Amino acid sequence: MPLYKGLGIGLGTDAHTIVLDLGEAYSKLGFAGEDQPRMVIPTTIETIDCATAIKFTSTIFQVVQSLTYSKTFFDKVFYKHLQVNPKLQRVIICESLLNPTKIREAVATVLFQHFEVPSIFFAPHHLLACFTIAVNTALVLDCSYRETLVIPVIENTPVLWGWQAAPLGAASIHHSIMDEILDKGKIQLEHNPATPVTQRLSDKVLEDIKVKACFVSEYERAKKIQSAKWSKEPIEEILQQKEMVYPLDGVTRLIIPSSIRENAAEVLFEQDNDQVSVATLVLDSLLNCPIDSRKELARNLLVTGGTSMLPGFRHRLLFELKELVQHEERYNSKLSECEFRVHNPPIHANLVGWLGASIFATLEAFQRKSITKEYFNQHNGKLPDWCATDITPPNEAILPPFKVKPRLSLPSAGTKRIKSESHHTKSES
Amino acid sequence: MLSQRKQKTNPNAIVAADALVCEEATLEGSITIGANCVVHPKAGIYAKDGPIVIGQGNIIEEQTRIINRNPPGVTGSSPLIIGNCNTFEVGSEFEGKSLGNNNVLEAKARVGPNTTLSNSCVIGAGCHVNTEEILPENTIICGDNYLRRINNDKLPSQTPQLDFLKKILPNYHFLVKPNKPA
Amino acid sequence: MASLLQVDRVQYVFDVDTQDSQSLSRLYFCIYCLGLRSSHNLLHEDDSHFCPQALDSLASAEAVSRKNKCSNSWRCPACLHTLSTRATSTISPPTTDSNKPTVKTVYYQSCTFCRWSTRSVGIDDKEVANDAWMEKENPSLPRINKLLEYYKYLEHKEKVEQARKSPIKKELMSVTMQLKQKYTSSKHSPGKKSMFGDSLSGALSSLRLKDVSSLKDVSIDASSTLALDDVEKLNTDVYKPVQFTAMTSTAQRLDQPGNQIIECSDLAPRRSQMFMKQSLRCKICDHNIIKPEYSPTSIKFKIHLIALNHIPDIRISKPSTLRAGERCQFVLSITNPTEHVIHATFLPMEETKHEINAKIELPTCDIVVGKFDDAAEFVDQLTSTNNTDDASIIAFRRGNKVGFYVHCTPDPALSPGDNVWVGMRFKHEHYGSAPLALLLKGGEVEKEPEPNWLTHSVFINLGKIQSSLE
Amino acid sequence: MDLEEIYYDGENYIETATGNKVSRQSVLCGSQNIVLNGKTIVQSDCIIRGDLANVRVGRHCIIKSRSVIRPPFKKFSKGVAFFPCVIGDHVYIEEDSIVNAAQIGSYVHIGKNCVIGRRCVLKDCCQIADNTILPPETLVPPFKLYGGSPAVCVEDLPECTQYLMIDATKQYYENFKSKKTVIV
Repeated sequence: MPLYKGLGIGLGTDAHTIVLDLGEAYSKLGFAGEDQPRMVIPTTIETIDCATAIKFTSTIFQVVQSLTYSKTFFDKVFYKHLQVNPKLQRVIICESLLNPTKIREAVATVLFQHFEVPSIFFAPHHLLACFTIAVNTALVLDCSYRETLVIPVIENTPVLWGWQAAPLGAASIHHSIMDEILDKGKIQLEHNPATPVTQRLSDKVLEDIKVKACFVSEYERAKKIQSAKWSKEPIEEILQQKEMVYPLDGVTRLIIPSSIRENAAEVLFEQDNDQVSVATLVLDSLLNCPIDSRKELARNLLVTGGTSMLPGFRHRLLFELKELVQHEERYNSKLSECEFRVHNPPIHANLVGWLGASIFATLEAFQRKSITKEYFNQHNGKLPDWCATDITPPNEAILPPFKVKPRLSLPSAGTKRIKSESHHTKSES
Repeated sequence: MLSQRKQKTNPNAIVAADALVCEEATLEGSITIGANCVVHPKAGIYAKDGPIVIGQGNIIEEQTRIINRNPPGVTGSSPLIIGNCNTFEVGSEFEGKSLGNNNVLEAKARVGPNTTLSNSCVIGAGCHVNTEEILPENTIICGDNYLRRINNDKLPSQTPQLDFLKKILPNYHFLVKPNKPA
Repeated sequence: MASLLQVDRVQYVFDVDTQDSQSLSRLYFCIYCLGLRSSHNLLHEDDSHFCPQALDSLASAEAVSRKNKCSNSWRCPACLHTLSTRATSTISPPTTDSNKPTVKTVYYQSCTFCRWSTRSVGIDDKEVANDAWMEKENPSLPRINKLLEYYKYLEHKEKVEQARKSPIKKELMSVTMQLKQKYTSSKHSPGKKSMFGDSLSGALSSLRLKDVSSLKDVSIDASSTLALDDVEKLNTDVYKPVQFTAMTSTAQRLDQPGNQIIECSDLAPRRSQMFMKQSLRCKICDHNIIKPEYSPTSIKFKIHLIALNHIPDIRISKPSTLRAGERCQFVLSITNPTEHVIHATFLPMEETKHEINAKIELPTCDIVVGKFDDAAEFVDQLTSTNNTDDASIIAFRRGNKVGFYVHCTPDPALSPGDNVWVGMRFKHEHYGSAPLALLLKGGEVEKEPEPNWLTHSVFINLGKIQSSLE
Repeated sequence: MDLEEIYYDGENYIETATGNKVSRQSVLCGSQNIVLNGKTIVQSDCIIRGDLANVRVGRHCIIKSRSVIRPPFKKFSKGVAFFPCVIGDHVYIEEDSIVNAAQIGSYVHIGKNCVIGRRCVLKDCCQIADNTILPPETLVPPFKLYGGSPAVCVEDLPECTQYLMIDATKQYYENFKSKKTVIV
């Protein structure tokens, strides 16, 4: 065994490349070439008193003393969960294309300087997702914790000018559950009469109610719910139960209306003031794409992200797309010929990005294109990015070289970048 | 140890003939203990505002507190009735309305006055339950998050433990004399 | 223990640049480069793995091949605690061979915490206790394996095509690539036992340049797409009342990422995760600082370079009431763990990033601290007072421990409840590292070791400011 | 920080020849089956169930108020049997904890209000955080801190745990003084 092990490392095989997908809510950890992550853990760090958990990536990342927190987090990832010696492991990190460079550089700094990993590869989620379905053109929708992001991938290249994003995700569903509980729910402590809920519930409780009870209604039904919401007229009951009793702990119980079950996810599909829903994101993204690829993209819809795992999500999405194209003028003229079909990836939607990274990391292209520690140090802790023109990426590009040359140096990159940042500030507020 | 011998036997306690009640247990108020029960030393049964009737084959371990007490503002003397073959583990506390059969209160579990346990329920170690409800049969509540499960298995029988305890405890403890014909 | 003695209140700086500090109990001392080390600035190495329930140890290579999972310990899918194997005997009905019913011992897994069991979800009892249960497999495993194969093939094909175009590179590239191909691909075929042999023969055979035509063609059907009518509509069951106890939580779902079971009745056990034992290595001199040895009584354990065995331990011996702006007296103690008498000199703190909010007056003279004596444990230590001590400095002496007075004045600006931090440095001679280092290398011990002088920066949390009313 | 001195009422404690200090308010059932190996402190309202099976407690242990040490039982096809409970040296058990363990190693610290389930095995140099529920038959490896319900490994303990535990338990014993001796 030791002989084999030594030989393996000596030859630089990808034997145990670490595959990380650091989500806003959950992080998926595992190894390249495996069919599922070893662990899916909340992206939090627990303090010694094991009481509080601190959110760590993405938007909040810049605010916190990111280095200390991410050290603690990666300590847990490498030593507790994956049980590896990071000095010997290549790392691939699946990330959103809109991930701010600062976050990426902070992660790279911790991994290179503190854990001394030999190389890192940052790969865009939407491109990786295509590896799981073996197509090279797809319209990828990622419905994650904080936002929904649609990016078309044409011939293995993410088409950045086609991106569409909106702050619709698990957080917005939790929010709407909370609103309805504040509005109609009651809380009962011991034998006291049930009283209206005044305090916000923890995200953990809201998530639990969501996964155990909520679903996405069918289109026709949803239209009734949405109109009833404005007219305040009651609609016919479809649920066989008026209210649900959810025990919060041993002494308090939550009494919540069952309507929450169908109402909660509507926030993703009802168009807000800007007329944006998960479905319009898909269509708007298509409109931004070259005309000759629209039909193919529409036929290759790939839905990823944990939030899309709600029962009925994909059915509703397709129905919405069909209806919008038929009835909304802005889409009707340009997309009427598109037929929408959705892919069935080989793994649960929340793991699609991870699996794509796991497949990609077994390829040799991954090793060639990875950023090495030396490269990172030479460039003073900067990473190649489509807007960092002063750095040449290792081996000219960071995307896999299948058939088509990657087109990363986009002419309009600068403006896109600004737009994406302004979007982020908008979604936070 | 002799100092604890001076405790007077409670005249209101009715102990069935083959129940085994250690004298170092505290019995306060009107209490009936059914056949084949074992009450360990330093267990406490307090019938403050009404009688406590304990069925057959229950195990009541040390530091357990079984209390019949009226909540503030309530008067009356309704009895607390405990069924058969329940186990009260070390340091558990039961102040509930009633208890069916085959329930287990694990160590340091607490059931408050608002909760009724049906049958074959388990309140996990350290859990404090006091919701206004009747727990359905086979409910299990345990852990930091008050995980609730419905158990499909039958809970193991306590009879072998009872037999063992009844054999061994008389060798070490003074017992309350049974005062009820079998 | 750490919390009993509140050792965290005295922090030693282990990194001069960042001023990072930790309790001495958490630190190590590198006897080769004479510096304090913490797990934050040491190199972690994977030494071995062990099962937390059975405590059997596995070499790391083997653990890797088993995906860090214990062989015989399973985890409850409901509460994620470890399952226990239960034996029970059943009477099987008489078979045709014999008329008597036979008594068999069968095993099942049961959770001692939430009482979940393999029986409760209809998993059959097993006739052997070990290796009888199976983890639920990812239902898409064949499809994913096919994908992996497909992309390998694609890359391979592209490589060969490229090599054709550039004939000079051709041979070299192909050889190295094929080597890699062999090693990596062997991982994906779980049937192969002797990986080493396979890889070697594979490497040899691949020295010949393969032709494109010899490539095994791997084709894959792109994933099936679903039109609106194909996508599953909501099952009408969703309109039934919700049973919160029958649905799994997110934690239960994510515990088995490949399956993500939705209803509790489908839960199945998963193998427990092993723990890793690490060894720590000094990044500067590359020496091993600590080797994991999980029996504190073993000899090997004792030569661990725990800082507490080499560096004098400073503690608060007698606290005092702290009030903002008021001078108060403390007793600190210093314990000498070495077998040499040491002289400790206290120095004021230099500029530091660490928050310091009180002035401290330290003893101006050296403090002599007696040596550690194994036998002293059995002698009454209380009587060993040294007459030459200045009673205004030395509070007490007990063997290798000396208590001394310090005075401190918290900043007047502090309010009740604020933590009071003081900083100081102290210098002491350090013997013994050289002989120990020699001994570890197998050399001879010199007679008179030369002392090295070490200086440490220490931060002490003296406690909280009391309200003036108390 | 060094431990402070604790003064107890001399009348309330019995000191044995080997230096054990046992509160008169504690209940030692079946005392003939209980062995305290010396310099062990058993405080008020503790219950040690020697009547169920043998209990052996090592040297320099501290069992604080209201804690219960109870040998665990196991079911067999023919009835049940209670197993001895063996506790090592320098073990510190805080208030209100229930110990049903089969075996506790040396240098172990059990926090307040814990439940150590039936037939648990706690190896040397481990710690159980306050309010922990350790389910029956759990094994706690050395140098781990377990906490929560059900208990999981929260963090690693320092390698010097042994020294700290010896120091703490010895200090506690030395500082646990009778009021009478102080006056004299």
